Amino acid sequence: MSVNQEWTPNIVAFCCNWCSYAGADLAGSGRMNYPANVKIIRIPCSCRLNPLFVLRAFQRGADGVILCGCHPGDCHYSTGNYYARRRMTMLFSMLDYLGIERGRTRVEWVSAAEGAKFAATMNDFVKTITDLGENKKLEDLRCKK
Amino acid sequence: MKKLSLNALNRFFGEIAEKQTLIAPIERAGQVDFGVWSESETVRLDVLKTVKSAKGAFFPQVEDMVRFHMQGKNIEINPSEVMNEDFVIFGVRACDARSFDLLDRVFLSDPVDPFYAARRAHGTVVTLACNEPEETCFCSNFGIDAAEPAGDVSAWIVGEELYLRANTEKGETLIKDLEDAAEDAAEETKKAIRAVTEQLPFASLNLEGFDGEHLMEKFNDPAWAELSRACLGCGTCTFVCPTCQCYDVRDFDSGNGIQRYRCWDSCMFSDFTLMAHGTNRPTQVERFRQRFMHKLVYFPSNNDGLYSCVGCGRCLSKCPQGLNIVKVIKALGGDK
Amino acid sequence: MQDNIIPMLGVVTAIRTDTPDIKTFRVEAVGGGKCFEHMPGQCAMLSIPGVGEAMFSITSSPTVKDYQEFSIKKCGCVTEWLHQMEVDQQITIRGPYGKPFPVDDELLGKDLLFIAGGVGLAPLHSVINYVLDNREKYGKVDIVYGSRSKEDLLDLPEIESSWMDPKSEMNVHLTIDRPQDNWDGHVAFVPTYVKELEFTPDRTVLVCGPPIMIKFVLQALTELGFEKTQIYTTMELRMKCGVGKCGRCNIGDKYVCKDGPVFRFDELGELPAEY
Amino acid sequence: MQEMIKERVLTLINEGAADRVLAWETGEFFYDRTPKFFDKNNVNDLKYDSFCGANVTKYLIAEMPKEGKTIVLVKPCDSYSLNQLCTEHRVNREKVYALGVGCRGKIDVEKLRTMGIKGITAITEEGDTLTVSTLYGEKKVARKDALLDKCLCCKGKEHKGVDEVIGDSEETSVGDKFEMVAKLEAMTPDERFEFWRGELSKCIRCNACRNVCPACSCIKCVFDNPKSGVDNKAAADDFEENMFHIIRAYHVAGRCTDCGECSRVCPQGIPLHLLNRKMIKDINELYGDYQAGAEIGQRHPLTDYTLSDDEPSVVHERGGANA
Repeated sequence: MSVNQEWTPNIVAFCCNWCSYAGADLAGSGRMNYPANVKIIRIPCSCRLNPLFVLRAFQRGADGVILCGCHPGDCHYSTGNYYARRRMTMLFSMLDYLGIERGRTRVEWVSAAEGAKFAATMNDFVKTITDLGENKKLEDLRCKK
Repeated sequence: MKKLSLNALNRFFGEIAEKQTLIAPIERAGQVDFGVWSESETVRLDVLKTVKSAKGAFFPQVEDMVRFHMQGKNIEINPSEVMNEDFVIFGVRACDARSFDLLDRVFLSDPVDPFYAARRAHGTVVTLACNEPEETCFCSNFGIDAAEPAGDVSAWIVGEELYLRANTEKGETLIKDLEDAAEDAAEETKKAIRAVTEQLPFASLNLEGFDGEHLMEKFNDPAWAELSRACLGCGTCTFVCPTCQCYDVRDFDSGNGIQRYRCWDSCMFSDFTLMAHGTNRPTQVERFRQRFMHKLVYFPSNNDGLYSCVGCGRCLSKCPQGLNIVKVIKALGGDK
Repeated sequence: MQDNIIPMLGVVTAIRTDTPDIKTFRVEAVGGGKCFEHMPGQCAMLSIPGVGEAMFSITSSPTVKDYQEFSIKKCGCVTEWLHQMEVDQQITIRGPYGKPFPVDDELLGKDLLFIAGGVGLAPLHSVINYVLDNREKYGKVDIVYGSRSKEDLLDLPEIESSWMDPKSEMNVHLTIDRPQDNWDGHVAFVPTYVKELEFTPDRTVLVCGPPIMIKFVLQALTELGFEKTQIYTTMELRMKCGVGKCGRCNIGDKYVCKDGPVFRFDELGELPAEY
Repeated sequence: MQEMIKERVLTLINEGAADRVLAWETGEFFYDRTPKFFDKNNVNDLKYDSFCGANVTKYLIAEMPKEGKTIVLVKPCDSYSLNQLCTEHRVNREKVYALGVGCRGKIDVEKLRTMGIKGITAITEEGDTLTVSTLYGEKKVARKDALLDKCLCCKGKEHKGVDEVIGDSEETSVGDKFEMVAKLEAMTPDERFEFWRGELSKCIRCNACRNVCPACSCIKCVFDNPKSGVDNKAAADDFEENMFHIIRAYHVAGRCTDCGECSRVCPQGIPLHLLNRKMIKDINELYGDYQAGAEIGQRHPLTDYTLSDDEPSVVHERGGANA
């Protein structure tokens, strides 16, 4: 990903298969706008999100990573998102501790019916990342050559 | 012989750094290691042993070799450039200086390693005598004189003065503008250093039997199993060692081209010899044995009896569990 | 200057499926011709960037002028990738590495006995064809080749049409491990068959196959009166650099990539048995 | 105390209560200690003194398939690791006789070296003072200045879940163990980034931290697995240093007993325990006080949840001044 004058953020959105991915679908079919630089990766459940995935997304040029899953209590597998909640809390805390900008990572609960929330969340997240600027602290220079 | 006041050292460094990269033992985050000098860095010539050895100047931990671009069924090959700028490495100790000779025997033997050769050709080595050897030092066993280090320039700290002697043309060029000094200015210091090295706890290890002729005998010694029992299988000894030179060749897919690079590897790691059908060194006993057999038997057998150890003592102070080459020499050598 | 560790491009111009898990790949330089010259028994590093690099023995004889061939069994990451690629794929190649079989000195004029098991025929294939193309320089030639089943016999069409052709003046003894319907040849493990064939110990032997086969072949040959100095084999260990520097294939004071892969058994006897 | 331990071990072995003992032996210097298994024939070489900083419990994993029972000498801090290993079924408590040994803090020779003391030939302890003899004369050092970092803020001198305790311990903690973590938290993100960049860039990926860690007991580490996409031998980019240490800290989060071995063994002196302690501090603050290894069979906080857990955004919201 070459660096050029008009930098636009790369966003990776990990979406749980059962709620948020359907939510994204709904946003799409409802013609709700959200920026094209959000790349959605579907995962079976929010708790499938291995912290390595988040780091590798940053390595490969992501400027922000967001996890979307079912609302707590609504997990297709009953409790997956409760675990994901604790895990992401710890991961975000660690990133924060290492001095990575807060706001580059986020978790939002988006149900299948919340297309509008999905679009709004993405718009807001893209804005946050645009304000934060390019990810410099967690980049792998080899991927930018 | 030339001389320079230690107070003027930074100015001298500045002059070198104007023309070429200067590598010196500098303190960063509480550790002293060889690193690129700039005015804001703290040089620590009082610290005898950098954590890592000086080998990184010629054989860096990671070195790009080639970058590939794949397009459909086609591949484009772009070899990395070899080092093409001069640099100076300052403050190398006698042991590390010897390690360069040993590395030369590996990398400059046929076929010559282009990356290493280029670094070697562009580097000027300034060595420094060891005023206060440590209890872990045992270089004298390998015929190294801590008071008379090799290199393009040898240097001695005497009081507040640094005395430098050029040994090669490269060295001559580097210090030609310094003030002249008496040839014997460092003699007292050398004597003092030798007096200490003679008294060191490992001043005379018995290396008898470590040669190609006793290869199988040493290899089959039952002592290896017990010696290696506590080994964690980490790479600390290997990575701090000035003579360990095994490397791995790896590919990194960057998303826009594949970077092939080499990096230090350790025979202590379980995947070092791993093949599709398994490994020929399945347990830590064999891996541990390989490292020390290579240093004390295999290498000398191929290199006129030169041991692949320079007695720097880094493994003695850095092994998390107190294993080291001296222990091996004592357990398997002539004093067995 | 960087030739010895920086690879060159090769193109796979033909792929032949020999057995269920062995394919033979023909490699040429871009624009045709061989990538480099080699001698029988030498190896080359083939690589697919991003997947890995591995050492393979060159199967074709140096007397083949236009290309090099590699018979490769599917067993790991790199080989799996090679097996699924298609013709015209570019790969990277560097070599040749290692010491060849002494075809132009010690083996000259000798009566030869080749013993191979499974994909172990690959490195010997090169020597056998070299001998065939310089037939007058060598004495009697016997080839004992065995595999698990008929389907697993490598290069069977070539063996039948070329090596078994009376004009070649070579005796080929094929065997498979277990009886099967469409096989009327010999059934036995290779070491047993070698013993049954009662070779006289005036031969020079070249053997390659799985370690367990080599071990028992060696026993059989010793029983027949052969000396270790008459037997050559070729070895394989994990390799990365190919030039005796990276340390991976080091056994005793030898580096398999540089001092091998061809060893005489008396040389091997002086090395630790770490292979 | 060493003699009492040897005597007790010998009695236990002679009574048939155990077959071997896992302890320390002296190495090439008076100060270096190597973990070692002894039987009744060589138990006389067993060493226990102020230099036995190493935590030996991880060696028990490899002992498990063997016949018989192993006595393991555990300092108070090591006892937590043993319990945690048992909780994770890596060690079978039935096959272990945990012999608690008293501890008054362990001496870190590297620390003496960084004070500029060279050529150490002997150390004598008298109360709170160490007399260090060197090739270049004698030096006096306050004992607490020469202790391992892990001893300066330890979990207390109570052995948890051991079979018996020999010898007395002495409190060595001088401060709050979260002090440094809190100091880092109070920095701005850029200052923190600078701090960690400086520390982590020293990493040479020797894997000593991982291989010594009693919580890192995976048979194959993700960083050794070529199929994980993150395996490597050396950090080819700053990113990889970050990734390795973040993931390692994360993988042991909730299971790390804060034994401090990672920092003790790091040849580059990276304060790795500060990463683990941050996780511990967070767990305590967000999910209630938890000490891994305090007893066998605990459920660790990252394999647990409550319906009312905080949202992940909590870590961005608290301490807002530094956002």
